[in-house]
Amino acid sequence: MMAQDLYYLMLVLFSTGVISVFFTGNSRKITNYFAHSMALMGCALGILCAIFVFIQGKASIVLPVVLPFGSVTANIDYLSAFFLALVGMVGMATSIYAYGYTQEYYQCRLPAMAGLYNAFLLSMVLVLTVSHVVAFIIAWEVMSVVSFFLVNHEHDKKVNTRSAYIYLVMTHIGTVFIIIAFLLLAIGSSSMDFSQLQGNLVSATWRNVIFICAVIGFGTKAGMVPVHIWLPRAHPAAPSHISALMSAVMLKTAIYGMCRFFLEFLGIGPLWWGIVILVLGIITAVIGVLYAFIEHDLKRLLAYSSIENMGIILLGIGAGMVFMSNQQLGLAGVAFSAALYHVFNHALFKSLAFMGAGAVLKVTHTKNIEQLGGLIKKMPYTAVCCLISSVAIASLPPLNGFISEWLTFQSLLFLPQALAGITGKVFSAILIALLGLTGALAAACFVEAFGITFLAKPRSKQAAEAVEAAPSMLLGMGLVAILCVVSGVFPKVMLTIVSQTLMGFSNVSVGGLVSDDWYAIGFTAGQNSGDFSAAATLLLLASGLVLAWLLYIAFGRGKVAVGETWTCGIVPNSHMEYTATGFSKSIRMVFKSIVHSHYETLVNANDYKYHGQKLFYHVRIQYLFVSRFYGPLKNSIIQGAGFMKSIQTGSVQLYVGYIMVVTVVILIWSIGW
Amino acid sequence: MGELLCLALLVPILTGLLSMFQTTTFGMKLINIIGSGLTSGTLVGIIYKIIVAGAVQYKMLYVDQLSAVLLIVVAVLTFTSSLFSVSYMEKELAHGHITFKMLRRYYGLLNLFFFTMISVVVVENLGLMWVAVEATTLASALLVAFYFNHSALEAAWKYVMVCTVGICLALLGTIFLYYAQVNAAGPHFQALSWLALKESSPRFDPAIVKLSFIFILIGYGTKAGLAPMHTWLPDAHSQAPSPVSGLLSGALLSCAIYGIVRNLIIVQAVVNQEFLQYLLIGFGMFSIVIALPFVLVQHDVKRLLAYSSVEHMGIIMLGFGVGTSAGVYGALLHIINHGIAKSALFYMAGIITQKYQTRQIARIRGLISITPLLGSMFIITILAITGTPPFGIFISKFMIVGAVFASGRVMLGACMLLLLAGIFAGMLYYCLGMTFGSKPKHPVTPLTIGKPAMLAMMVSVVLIVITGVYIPAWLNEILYQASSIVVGGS
Amino acid sequence: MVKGGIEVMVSIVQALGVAFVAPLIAGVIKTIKARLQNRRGPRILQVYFDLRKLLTKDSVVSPTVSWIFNVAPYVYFASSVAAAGMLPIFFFSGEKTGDLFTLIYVLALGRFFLVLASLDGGSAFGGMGGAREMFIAILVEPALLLSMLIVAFKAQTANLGLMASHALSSSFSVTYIFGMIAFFIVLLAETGRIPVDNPDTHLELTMIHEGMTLEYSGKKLALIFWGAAVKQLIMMLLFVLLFLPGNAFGSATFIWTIVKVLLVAVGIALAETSTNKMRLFKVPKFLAVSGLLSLLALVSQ
Amino acid sequence: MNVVTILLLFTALLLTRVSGLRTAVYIILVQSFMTALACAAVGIETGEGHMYVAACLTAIIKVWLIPYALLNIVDKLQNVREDHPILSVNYSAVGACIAIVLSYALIDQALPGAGSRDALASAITMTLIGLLLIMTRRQALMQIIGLITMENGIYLVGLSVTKGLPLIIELGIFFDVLVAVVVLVILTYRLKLSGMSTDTSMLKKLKG
Repeated sequence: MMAQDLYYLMLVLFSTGVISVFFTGNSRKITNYFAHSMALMGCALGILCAIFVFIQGKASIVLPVVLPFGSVTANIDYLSAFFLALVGMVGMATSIYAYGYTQEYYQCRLPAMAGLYNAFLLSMVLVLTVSHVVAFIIAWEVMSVVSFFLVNHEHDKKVNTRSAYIYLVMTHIGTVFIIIAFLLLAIGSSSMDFSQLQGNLVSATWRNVIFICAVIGFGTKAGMVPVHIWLPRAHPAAPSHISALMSAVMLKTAIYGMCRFFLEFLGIGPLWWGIVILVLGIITAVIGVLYAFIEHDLKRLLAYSSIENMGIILLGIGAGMVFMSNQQLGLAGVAFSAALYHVFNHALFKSLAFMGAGAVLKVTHTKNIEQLGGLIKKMPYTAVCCLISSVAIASLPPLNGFISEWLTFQSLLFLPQALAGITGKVFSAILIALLGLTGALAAACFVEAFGITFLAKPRSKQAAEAVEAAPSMLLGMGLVAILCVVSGVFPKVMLTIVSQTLMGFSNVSVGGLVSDDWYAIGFTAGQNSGDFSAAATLLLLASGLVLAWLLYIAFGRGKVAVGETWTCGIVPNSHMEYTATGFSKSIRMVFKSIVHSHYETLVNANDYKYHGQKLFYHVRIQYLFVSRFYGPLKNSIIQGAGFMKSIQTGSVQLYVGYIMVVTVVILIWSIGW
Repeated sequence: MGELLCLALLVPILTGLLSMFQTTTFGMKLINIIGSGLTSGTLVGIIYKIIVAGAVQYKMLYVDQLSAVLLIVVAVLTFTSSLFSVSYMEKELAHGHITFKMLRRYYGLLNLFFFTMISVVVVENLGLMWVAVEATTLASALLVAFYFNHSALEAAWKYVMVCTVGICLALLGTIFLYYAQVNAAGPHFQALSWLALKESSPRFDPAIVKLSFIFILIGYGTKAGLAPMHTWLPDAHSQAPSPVSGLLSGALLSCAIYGIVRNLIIVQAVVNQEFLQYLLIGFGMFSIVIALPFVLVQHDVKRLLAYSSVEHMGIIMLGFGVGTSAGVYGALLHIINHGIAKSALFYMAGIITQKYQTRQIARIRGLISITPLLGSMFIITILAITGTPPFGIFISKFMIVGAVFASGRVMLGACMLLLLAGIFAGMLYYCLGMTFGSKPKHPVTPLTIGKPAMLAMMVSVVLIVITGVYIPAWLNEILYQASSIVVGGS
Repeated sequence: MVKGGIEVMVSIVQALGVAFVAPLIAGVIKTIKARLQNRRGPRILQVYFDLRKLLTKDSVVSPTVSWIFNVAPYVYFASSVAAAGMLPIFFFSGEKTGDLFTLIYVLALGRFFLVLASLDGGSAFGGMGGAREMFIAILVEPALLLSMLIVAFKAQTANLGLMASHALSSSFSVTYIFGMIAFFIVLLAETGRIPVDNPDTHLELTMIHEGMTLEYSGKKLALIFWGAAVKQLIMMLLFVLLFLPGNAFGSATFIWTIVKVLLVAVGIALAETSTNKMRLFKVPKFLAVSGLLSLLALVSQ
Repeated sequence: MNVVTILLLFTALLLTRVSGLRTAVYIILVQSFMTALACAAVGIETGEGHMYVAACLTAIIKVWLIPYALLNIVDKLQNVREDHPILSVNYSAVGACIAIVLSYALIDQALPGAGSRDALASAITMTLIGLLLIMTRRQALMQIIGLITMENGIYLVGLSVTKGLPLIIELGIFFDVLVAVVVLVILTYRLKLSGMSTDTSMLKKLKG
């Protein structure tokens, strides 16, 4: 079969990429181009492999690993192939982008970065394909560790190391729960091969335990609130193409895991599973986007927006599970395809956004949007890419973000059929309303991000001296941008792939997902149906534009004079521009309880009172979960440890006493046996 | 075969004696590298013999697959530690921390230490095993006290006192076992011969055997650093010269565990299985629990590693305590992995302390920017020791956890995993602090890492990485056989 | 000719129709309002003349702005017109295109660009207006969805056509009262009317929509005004079609629709004259009322 | 036999009361001598040759070599006494009595009918008293003495339950005991040399 060979070749290429850096160390240029070309080709092969799988059906490969757990196979079914293709797509873009971007790092441990980059891709590919518990966990942890090193790459700054540390510890704890879930399954079905794992063999209570462990474990990786705190720290710390990869693909491996568990291993569960996921999802979405909105660090903002999008994906999954447990397989299909479609979309536009942010960062060396501005004139192509990503993230038609948002809305709309009664109706109504709120907030957030970063006058010297990004970077971004537009305008294609991905699972039916005409998507599940014609919407928009244009020319083309912006007669300068802080102020005030600002102060930087004032406005947000939960937890643990340490007093007499005591205790205890 | 065994015992003694009479550092180095090479070579030969021919008895000596597992550890560590000692001690000499006379003493004692450890593994008689274990204490005591400064003496004193008390209890236990044997067997029997005990064990009086095992467990457990008898361990490990710390942690603790296991095999024939499992699991779990706070709040890098040893001994005990073949397999594999990884870590810690002239974690900064190779090896090994894939320790840890789950003790397994995660957090926190961050303010002694030392560490790291993805068939065979010896019946 | 092409054609025609009627309705509201304030007020067709005047005028553009500034008005206008095409005024239209969520997000597209343009000018007023516009939009979105869900849940579809027909077939109930009030509040907020925003003011501190368009002049300004008018009519039509449906209130003939629209215009005028503009941070509470009412309506179904 | 064991018990009890190091060493000497006698007695009982060897070994190592080493160190550290033990002499005497009770309880509970009851009991008591000394005495030397007492006790347990271990093991044990004491003596001597007191309760630098 073709797929196997491609798969092997891909692994080999990535490995060569890893090893190559040890030999091309002396010339940074060669290292850069060779390693990233390896990654590029590997990703291309990944896509090919996925395509072959979609054409020829699932492929299975035995991996050359000798461990006392039986043979380790890699089973590429449709689900794996879908995510594999995702890695391929984003990976290709970032690899091309890396050619230009990593020139920043010629003096800063480039070989390590390039090697780890390949290792990262390799581990992700393995996570998505291996079908053996131990192999999965190994790949999973390797992925975490490698990404940890990448996050920590610029360890000259202390904060990066700290972020990396928090990231690794959080994900490690998450892995503990994943291990528990897997082991419980494995014991229940007395096998460690994915094909044998079946939740039905486990008692109901244990199934619930497995479910909870899986949610916590994968949720940690997915940046689900309240175990999300690592994400906004780790993503900004990493180099931008890595951040793109992490945010676009690595988070999705968690979704992959959830799909495996909820669709395949655990089987159909009780209703409350789905509801739990729904609640977590909506909380994640709202909190994420709120924090994103009030953030000034461009990459942190994107990271928080990733949290929001994971929330939306979770909504899809949760709705699907509710429908599943209610035996409405058609609607479950719709919901899950909404989730998967959003996985795809988020991978595209978030990687695009991070690459754009990276381009900005590279030329201006600042991530603080308050110091940017006016970049649209300096770097027009980057601006276009970022605009596309912003519109897509704000899930506005006609770009791809809207399609999955629409599907999610649809699946939530039919939720009352599964959740009977007033409560169900109100619950789903609130879910939809909050999802709407999320959408609006996302729009506002990215208006702010794009507007402050790219529009108006430059707010700082480095922003004024910015230049367009390197061509390879533009190419990388451009590819993704085009994909964004295409998958928004022809949603049918992607939806077909998604539905085929879900075809493998017996608990969902995607029969109703196919719409007969090429320009529209739609679904029918039972008597429910919904459809959206991208072409028609486009036509309407186009007609509107035409009308506008006609009006414009109808009355003769008037002269266009140039006049300064109206600022009440003063010569405008960048200090008069509206800031991101100001833009989000009103929201900060309305959602005080969540985004409670630690302090807002007006500092006069001018020492001499009478020499006029030089005012600076500081805001610091108090992060709810950190200040209320994680901080106290940490302190109490440290205190407890300090207390426990008092047993090691250093007195030898006491030590001998311990032995005495333990002997006596055990002797007494042993009498009973 | 018998010759090989004798040779293995003889070579270290000779090396020791020879190095006592050396007059040049070079000769000293040469003698020891050759000697340790020979020793390891012989041990490897023995292991090979065991693989092909199975268990062998020769007069008072007896080796089977179970001993082979320990022999692997001892072989590797003998070699690496004396390789490392060569350059480490050279540096100490250069720094003027020690005199040439002390160097002689060091190598003499080191080889004696090798000898005692090997003899623990190869003797057939449980009484002699006790003697050997006690001998390891005495041989290593003077190594712990090597520098004869205040804290070294203190550590040594506690080490000897606590361990000897423990070992006395083990003797008591052994005597009770002998008593059981006397009662059970007729007039003619080999006293305390392990094989004899094994075949006649079903006829023993359970009450006495139980009593004896309690004492033996506590006694050897003291030596193995099981909480709460672990109190000597951090002091000794932190004060001994780094190669010795590596040996203590990697090999000596394992030897003590081996002593427990040998007795366990006898005991479990008559004593209530559940009782034994509770006992072992209890000690194991308690060790992990006790280790956690000391790892979370720690200021001394070598103490940090020492407490991690306590934790790992706990894991190993859990593996044996579960009692299933998978668990024992995992535990034995863990002995090997831990031995190699932890010794490597102690070597690195040794170099770090030489570089920074301090063991205070807070004063060690930016290792990776000073020596990138060492720094990366350090962080990799730390990741390995905390049970992160794709390193060997993860495999054995996972097997043990899996066995715990499989034996139906789900809560126990979950708690264990969480505790290990906590220890991971602690270790990594300090590791990152040392490895990364800005260069230290106070000057760092410019010293190059000696080639032998580098070789020693490299070998260990490579081994760790390999065992993570590839367990050779012969090793698998040995472990499988050994576990079936422990579990009983094959 | 693709399948479903007819509907698309019809909805385009309808969109253009609505677009051309919209200024008239705006004029009507102005007049009624003037009458209520005992003024004669401008002619009903005045809005058309204003637009014509603006379209013929030259425009002044700040050197600060980028192409976003120039594109925004077109997108805004186009999005409003496109949204107009999705309304189920004639029941066979809107089958393929009309979708609750699509409608809302298409309108959001226009807003997105307009706010960007407002930031593009680089003046504080623009930013302020944009920020406030977004602020209100954020609050309106859930309220709007909730109020529309009243019908959507009953009809178990998001398709406006089906929703409208379902509403038509269903008889009058208390749900409608709640729904009507809820949606009316949203309507006022969404179309930038008193008490949320004052379309006539140009006082920097109070203006929202006007603040965004401060930099605009000439043809572009005309497009924006027109787009706003279309959007307003869309909201009114939605109100009519979903909350004043046929057999509950009169019949569903085209005439009736127009009559109802005029009624809504009167309602708006009344609301504007009877209340005064509230502080910005009162708006959330105002909209919360709408949300609560919608939930009540859901419960009372 | 019983007389010997009672005497041994007496020496052990005496040890809890002494505060002079030299006296303690002499008591240990006597105690070891008694042990040797007991060993010989067992030899006479069973008529096993190697018991005599064991007895001689005990005599040589425990009665001659070890006390010799101890007395050396005692000379080295002038006028050091165990004046303020952690547990005062009276309390430790009480402790010793409790130890006796405990040991009887233990043998009745765990090893009924193993050897002669009193002998075994006194042996275990000696072990416990040895532990007690280690736990409650500050002076390094006193701890060593406690250790030896414990050693003797265990050896007596061996004697009384199994009539002695096989010779080779005995040899090993003796050797170990000797070396252990020597090592400890060296350490004590070094402590003295490096200008620190031999008060082990001062050794608290390493903690945490």
